[in-house]
Amino acid sequence: MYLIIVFGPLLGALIAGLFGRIIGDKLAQIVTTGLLLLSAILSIYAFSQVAYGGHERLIPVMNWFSVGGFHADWALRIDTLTAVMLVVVTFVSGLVHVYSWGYMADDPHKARFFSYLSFFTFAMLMLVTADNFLQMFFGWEGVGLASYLLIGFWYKKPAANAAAIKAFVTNRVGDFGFALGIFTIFAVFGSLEFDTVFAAVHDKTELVIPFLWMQFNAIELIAFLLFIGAMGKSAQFFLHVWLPDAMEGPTPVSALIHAATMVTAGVFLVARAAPIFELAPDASLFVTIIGAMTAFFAATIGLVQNDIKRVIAYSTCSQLGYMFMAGGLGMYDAAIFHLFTHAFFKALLFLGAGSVIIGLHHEQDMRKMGGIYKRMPLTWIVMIIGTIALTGVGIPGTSIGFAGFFSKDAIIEGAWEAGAAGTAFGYPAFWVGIVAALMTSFYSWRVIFMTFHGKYRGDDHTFDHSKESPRSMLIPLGLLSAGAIFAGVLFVGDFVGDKQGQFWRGATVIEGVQSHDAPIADAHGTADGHQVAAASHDPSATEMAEDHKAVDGGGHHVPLWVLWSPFVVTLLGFMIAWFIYMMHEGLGARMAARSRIVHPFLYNKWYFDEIYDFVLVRGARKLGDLFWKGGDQRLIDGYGPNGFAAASLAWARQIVKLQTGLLYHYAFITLIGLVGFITWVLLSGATGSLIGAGIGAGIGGGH
Amino acid sequence: MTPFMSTLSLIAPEIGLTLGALVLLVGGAVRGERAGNVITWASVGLLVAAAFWGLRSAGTAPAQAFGGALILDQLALFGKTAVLLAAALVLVIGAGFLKIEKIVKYEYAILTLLATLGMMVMVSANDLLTLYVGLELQSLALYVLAAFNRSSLRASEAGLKYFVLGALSSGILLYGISMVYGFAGTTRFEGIAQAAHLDASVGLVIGVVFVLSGLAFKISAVPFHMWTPDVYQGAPTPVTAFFASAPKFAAIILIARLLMGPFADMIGQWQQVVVALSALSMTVGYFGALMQTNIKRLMAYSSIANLGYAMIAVAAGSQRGLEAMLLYMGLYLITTLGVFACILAMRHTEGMAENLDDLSGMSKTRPGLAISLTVLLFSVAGLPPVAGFAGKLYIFLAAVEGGLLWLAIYGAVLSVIGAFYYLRIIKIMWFDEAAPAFIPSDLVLPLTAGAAAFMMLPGAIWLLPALERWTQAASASLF
Amino acid sequence: MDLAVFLSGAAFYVFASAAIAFAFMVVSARNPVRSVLFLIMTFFSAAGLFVLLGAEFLAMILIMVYVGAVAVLFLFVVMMLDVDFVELRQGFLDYLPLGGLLGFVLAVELIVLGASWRVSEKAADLRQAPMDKDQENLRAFAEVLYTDYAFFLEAAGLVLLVAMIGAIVLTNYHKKGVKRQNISAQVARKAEDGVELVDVKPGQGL
Amino acid sequence: MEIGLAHYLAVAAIIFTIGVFGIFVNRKNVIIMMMSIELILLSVNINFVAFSAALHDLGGQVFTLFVLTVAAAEAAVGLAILVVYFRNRGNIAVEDINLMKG
Amino acid sequence: MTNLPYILSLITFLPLLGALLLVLFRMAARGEDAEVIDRNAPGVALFASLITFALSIYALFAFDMNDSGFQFVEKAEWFGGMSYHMGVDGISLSLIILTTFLMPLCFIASWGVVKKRVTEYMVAFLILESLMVGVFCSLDIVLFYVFFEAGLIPMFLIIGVWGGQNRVYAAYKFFLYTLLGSVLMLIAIVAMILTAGTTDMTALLAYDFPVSMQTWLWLGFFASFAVKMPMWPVHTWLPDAHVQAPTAGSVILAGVLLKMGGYGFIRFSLPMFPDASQTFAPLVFTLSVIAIIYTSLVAFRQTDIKKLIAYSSVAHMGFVTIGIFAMNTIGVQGAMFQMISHGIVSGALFLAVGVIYDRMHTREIAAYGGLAQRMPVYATVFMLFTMANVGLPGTSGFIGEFLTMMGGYLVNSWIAFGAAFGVILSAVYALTLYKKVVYGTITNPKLEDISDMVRREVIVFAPLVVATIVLGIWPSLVTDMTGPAVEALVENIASASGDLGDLATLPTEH
Repeated sequence: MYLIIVFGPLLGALIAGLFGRIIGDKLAQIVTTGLLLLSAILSIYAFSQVAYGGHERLIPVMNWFSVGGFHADWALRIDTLTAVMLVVVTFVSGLVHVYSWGYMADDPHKARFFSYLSFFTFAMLMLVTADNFLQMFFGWEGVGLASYLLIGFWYKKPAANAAAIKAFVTNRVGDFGFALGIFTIFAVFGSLEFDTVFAAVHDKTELVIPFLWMQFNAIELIAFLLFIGAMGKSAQFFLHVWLPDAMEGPTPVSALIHAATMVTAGVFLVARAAPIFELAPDASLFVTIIGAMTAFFAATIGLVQNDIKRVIAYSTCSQLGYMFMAGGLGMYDAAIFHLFTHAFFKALLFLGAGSVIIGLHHEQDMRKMGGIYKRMPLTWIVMIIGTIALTGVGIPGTSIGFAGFFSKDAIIEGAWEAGAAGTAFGYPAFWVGIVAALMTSFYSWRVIFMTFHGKYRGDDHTFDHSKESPRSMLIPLGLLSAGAIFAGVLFVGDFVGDKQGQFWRGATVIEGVQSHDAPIADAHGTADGHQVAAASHDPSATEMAEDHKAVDGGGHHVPLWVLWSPFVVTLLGFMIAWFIYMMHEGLGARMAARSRIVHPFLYNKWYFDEIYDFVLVRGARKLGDLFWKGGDQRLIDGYGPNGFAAASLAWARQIVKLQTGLLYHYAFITLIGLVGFITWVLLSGATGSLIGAGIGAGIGGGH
Repeated sequence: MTPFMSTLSLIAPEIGLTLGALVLLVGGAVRGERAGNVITWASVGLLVAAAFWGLRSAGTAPAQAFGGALILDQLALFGKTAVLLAAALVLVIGAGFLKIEKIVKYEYAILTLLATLGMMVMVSANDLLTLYVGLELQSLALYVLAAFNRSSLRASEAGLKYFVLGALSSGILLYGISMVYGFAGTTRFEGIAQAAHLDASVGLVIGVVFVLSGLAFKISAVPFHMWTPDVYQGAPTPVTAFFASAPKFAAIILIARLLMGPFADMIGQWQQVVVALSALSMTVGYFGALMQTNIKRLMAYSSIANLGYAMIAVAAGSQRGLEAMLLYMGLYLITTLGVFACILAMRHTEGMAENLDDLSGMSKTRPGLAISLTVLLFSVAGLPPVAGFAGKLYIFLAAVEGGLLWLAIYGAVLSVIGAFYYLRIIKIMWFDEAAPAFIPSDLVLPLTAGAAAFMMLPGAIWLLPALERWTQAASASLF
Repeated sequence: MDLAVFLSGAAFYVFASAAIAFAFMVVSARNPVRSVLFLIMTFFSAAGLFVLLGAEFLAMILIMVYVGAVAVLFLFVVMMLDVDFVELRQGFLDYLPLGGLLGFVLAVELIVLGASWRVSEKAADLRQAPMDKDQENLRAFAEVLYTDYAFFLEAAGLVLLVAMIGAIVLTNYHKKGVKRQNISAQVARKAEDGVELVDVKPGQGL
Repeated sequence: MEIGLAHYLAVAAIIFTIGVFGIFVNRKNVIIMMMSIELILLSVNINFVAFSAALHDLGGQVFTLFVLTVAAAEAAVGLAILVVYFRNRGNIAVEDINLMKG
Repeated sequence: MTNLPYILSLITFLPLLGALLLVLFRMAARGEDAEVIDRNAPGVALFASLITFALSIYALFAFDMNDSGFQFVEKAEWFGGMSYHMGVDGISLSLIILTTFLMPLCFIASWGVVKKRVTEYMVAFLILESLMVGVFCSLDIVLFYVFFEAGLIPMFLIIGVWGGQNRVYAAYKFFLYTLLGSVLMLIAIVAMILTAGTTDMTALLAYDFPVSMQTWLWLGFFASFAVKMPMWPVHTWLPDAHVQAPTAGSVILAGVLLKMGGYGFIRFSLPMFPDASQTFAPLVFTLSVIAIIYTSLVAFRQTDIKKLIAYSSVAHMGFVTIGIFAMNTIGVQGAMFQMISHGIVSGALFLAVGVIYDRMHTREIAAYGGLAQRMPVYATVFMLFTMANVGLPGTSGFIGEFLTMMGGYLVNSWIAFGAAFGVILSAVYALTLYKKVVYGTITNPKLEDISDMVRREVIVFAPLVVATIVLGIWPSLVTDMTGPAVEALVENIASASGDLGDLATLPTEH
């Protein structure tokens, strides 16, 4: 079953990719979509099996590496964390496949598109099912490739190509850290398997190893390096620059990859490696800070963007910041929960935006939209749902609310609690969360108002022809809306609530719950990969989880104002947006025009692109030119072969000059030689050979 | 057999050659120039016959003739055979040239015979007087041969230069001999060896340096090489081929015999001189060749460099060194003759093609010749898998064993520069657009070149072990 | 001081200084004819030195071969070639200092070297042709030349042969266009060869 | 003062030097170069004879005899070459003999 | 062990035999016949190379994977104490198979494309194949040198005769650069022969050279192998040679000839001079890291497709040297793998360039763009190899890079740190190239009617594609073969040098 889940999409990708032109677009679409939906259904079944039935499994596929002491297998590790991700990935991906039938209806390269989508899904599944860091790295880079291919899907657009490369390269920067992290793990633990490594973490907490010019605590170092990888993939501060540009790709791609799944891989990594992060307080602090900064920073930029997809992209960035904030503070469960809910409503938002874009004939600029809710009411409704879910509307203290309400509030409240418990950066994280929530609310509603309300600002022709999207697009929207509404309320208990002990079963670290020391499979090599007896888990884990349920879940132990503040700022954000974009239509534009510093600063994304372009891109170009023209051509060739050749020729010219053709010169040189030799021999006397120092003498002597 | 007769039998090849030369001389005088061709082929026959007669005594114990004036050991035998065969080959490949240039004269073959005789005396010299007489016999014949094309200004200029500098070098050589005689009391090699062993006086040392300088002229070692490029270029091409092959071989054997025989105990004194000669030769030879456009002149520099290489082995002063030198020179002889066969085959209707540019695109117009020349040039450059590499390897082995590591490295680095100009010829033949084709040449020329090339490449599998056995035996005669 | 010693000493200095002086004149004379004459004088002086050393035979040979043959040959060629007497050209002086220095160094080294000579005890045994004090020089030569040195004599003969061939082949020109008498051809000539009967057809000519 | 071997050797050395000197400072014509060579050979002969006398060994004198013989032959060949050159060129000025160089 | 005697000699000399036949036929032919021979020469060459490949596969099956020693040994005395001594272990066998695998592809790729002096072209390649295989088979150090050096000659002619505009300069540079390195190695070989008194490599491997001497010998060998690899800063011959060489020449140059340097390090420098290798390892690491970063940046700025790939080759070879001198199993195995993988991938990339060069006759990046529209199959293939070049997991390129960096990391984290920059930069230049050539819109009107890959080209690429992916997910195919030999090698070094320094603190064996 798991093999079908994982390799079904690969099969689809191969069929569509290799034979797409033979079997035709239609069939390629059917095959890929069908296989993916199958995979999604199986995933949901698997989820129920694993998360509620305790059927964790380890399925070896084949040996990958076996070099010296270094082993890595292709294997599928199925635990709750994986199962959650399986559902998210296959569900969203399946819906995106369906959605794409409509969205990509006019595209001439449909087979290729579906092939890429399926391939992406496969890579993502490999990532989440990995049982070792290396396989994870495979999936990690595989999704990077898929992202590259899909961003650059419309290869004729220079911007798309540039964005694709930017995405890939920025990810590579993250992978740089990830790879170094893997090396360090291997150097420290001698293995890359999760079980082996996590089991040994406790023994290595004191280990100090050299890295570059310094000595580091091994665990801290590993956590830090892994997180760099996560930063790249999840577009965190400094490495976020690729994500907004990635919106050059088709919108379904944005929904699938750049909102729901791939970008969350970093969060998944942190949750997966929780046993390591647990024991690395400094690295965790770093995670928290970066997460908080991203949450804030991306939100500020989101406030002023005009491209509908970019706003959502920055929103994604910001939400990922939340997740890392949670991870850094040790709330891996909350992070994954937010990941889970976020997947639904963010995919919904993107697909909704895609619907708008298609409806308006590929118009993405919100300044040229407005008042189209009449034309596309269904889209309008799902966007509203998505927005509400994103902003986390719900009634504090009750179990009534949209998906985002549960997960985001869990993080914000958790941050407060962490602060209260003395965790470093707990309180600041809380405040950042609150501010970001305010901004989230503002920009989310801004999108709704600018797009669907007010006067239409584009050309009339487009407006007249705009219409509701086809059914293939609306069905996925509907399903996602359901997810956005109910995902929170249904699963809050399992993820962060009182049932979380049985739910996670040690798949990630839960505050105070110690169950990660039990390996998922005792004997790693067992080929059939029997399910692991639940008995292998520490029975006390569940009990302890019971004790702590209140800490994470319901939020009963925090002051009331903390409980209510997210709700308040969300409302505030809505009101401001209403004020600016509904009551005083055009005010926003006027404010933007008047602002000299703040708006350009934000609009230009804090000038990150410009700085990077100046420092890195141009720097690389300059350096490349310097090395090439200055280093290779002038220095190495100039003084090396060419210089040697020139010197030889000059020298040869001198020597040939001696050959004047004149007899008396010849005789003169002969005489010089003769006198020279005699004088030399007389002066050196009988001292013997002057030449012959060096090892030659030793060699000669040996015989 | 009386003792005198047995002595004579030892030098039977020489005697045969002398008598043959005299008979042919008389025949030529009677028949005039019409006899030129016949006499050439008769001389070839004589030379080959002498070589094979000599070969019969391969493996025999060394013997001395004329009270020790001559020594007949394996080294001498090796030298004689090589010199005789080289001379014969030179006559064969040169015949066509002389005919076309209209300088067919029976004296040419006879002078070649007598020069070869001189070289045979040189390689078996066991007395400084033998050395001198043999050397002069050879030199005088070569002076004449250089100027043989007497209607050519270049040839006579070459002869004049060769003569003046050659005479100067014999003067230096003689001065050295007189010193050695004065300080050792004898000119016989055994006696000198004894004297050098007992009492290596400074007079002997200077004597050796003088003698070495005089002989260095013959192998065109720098700084006594100045005649070489001009004479190679000016002399008729077959004569140049002769200069480049047999005399070099005889002279370097003579040097080796002298230095490793009577003066073996004075290696500390002469080694530095030989090292200097070698290093200078390689420098001038390899760099000088870079600027050449005339292929004969280029071969002159190439031979300077090659002899410089051979001198590395001499400088080692060991049996391995001698063996390496002999192997190297043996291979050098074959390649050089092959290359000159190619050069002789390069002819346009208006005359010899001596410029490198004339070779352009030869791989298209004359593929067989081009392949042969390519193989031969790679051999001279000492590149594997061509046999020339074995020579280089042996030289390095001898040098490193003899403690001459830096000289070996120097030689190795310079050989890269050397490779450049051999490559330049190859480039012209293979990469450039085709120039007008040469007129068809004597069949014997491409055949010779092809045979030489064959011996260098696939034939090396058999040639090298055979040559090694022979050089091993030859080198054993001095140690 | 013994008179004989004094006389031989004096004679040495006379001949030696003469030889050196004439030798110098050979290379420095402007007129090649004069050079040849100075060369002859140098040989004469050297012959005197030979006599002083007891090599009377060689002294005679030197005069006969060199003065009688070689020098005359030179003279002949000088006259025959009838070359212009070229003045010393510029550039001569450029080389003089360095050349002079080298020459000086060479001479000094050789003289010092000569002074270092001593009769080695061991050398006595190595001599190939020890001289009998009482024997005449000429007789002594005669005794060894055709016995011990027979091989060299033959070889020297070949050297002379080569020289002869060389000189002839290089300088003996058969001028084209000059008619030579061919006796055998003349004798072998028959009447039939001299007359050819041609049947001339009318109107065609030959 | 006794006249010893060293004196003769000194004379020979000086004549040798003059001979060598004569070759490379001479630019008038080739004949003088050839004469210089004769001087060199003469100096060698003086050496041989002097050593011969000092060693009481006839070997040196015999050597001298052969040197004389060969020198004569050499002179003949040399002059023949010179004549050939003169016929081709019309003069024997040393500075003009540089058709080939480089 | 094997039923077929003299298998190595057969593999080595079979191509030579083919070459000989071609030469003889060609020289005997006149006029019409010559054309016939020219037409059929590629077929003959392909046939010969295919048989050779089949033989090498046969050898692979007959090969005992668990034996770390030399197998299929042949020995015959020659002269001067040298012998014709052949034998392979896993390290050499893998490279032999790489060689014989690439060769038929080269012939197919050249079929009909090379129009000038076809027979000579095929002959040159066949001779080259013999020599390359010989290098990997030789167990006599002189024999090795003969093969090693002789390879220069056919390559010189290939570049010079069939090369591009500036071929003469490139050919000279290639030849003389490498020759200079090699002659220094020759001197070192000579010193070794004299010291150990044998030319037999098995005996030399067992011989303990004095430490002081090792230094010099190591440097001598380094001079040759570093140029051959090529390592920074003696790499500048490579871009020129690659750019000017004909397509198949570039393939062989990148695919096999560069590997001789790495092979030399593994076969000679490491086991014969372990102490010196330890001493100089930091130097090698430094040069390698510089090479990776430096040449990647230079590659980024190239305007010529082949030059870009050539520079990327230099960078990738930097990983190989890192792996080798890490001197642990992971590193050396990684280096071996990287060599094999790079042979396939860079060979494929050069073939890919050849495909468009044959159509457009320019290698300027600027002349292309938008190929994806006209050549979808080509775009796919090129993408795959670009990704393999970038080192994407799942392709063979990843395995080598990862293992070598891991090996380097275990020695010193700086190495992996520096090398990892190369991983980033490789993405930059490779994707930029891909973007400029394949993506975008067609701007050059000549590209409008460019055709996609024809069947012949598909046949060329298919095995390469399969090899790249299969090795990426199943690297054991190679690592099992090289494993025993590498393990033995690493153990020997460890025991020879006694102390592994930093390595001791880190677990390398689990």
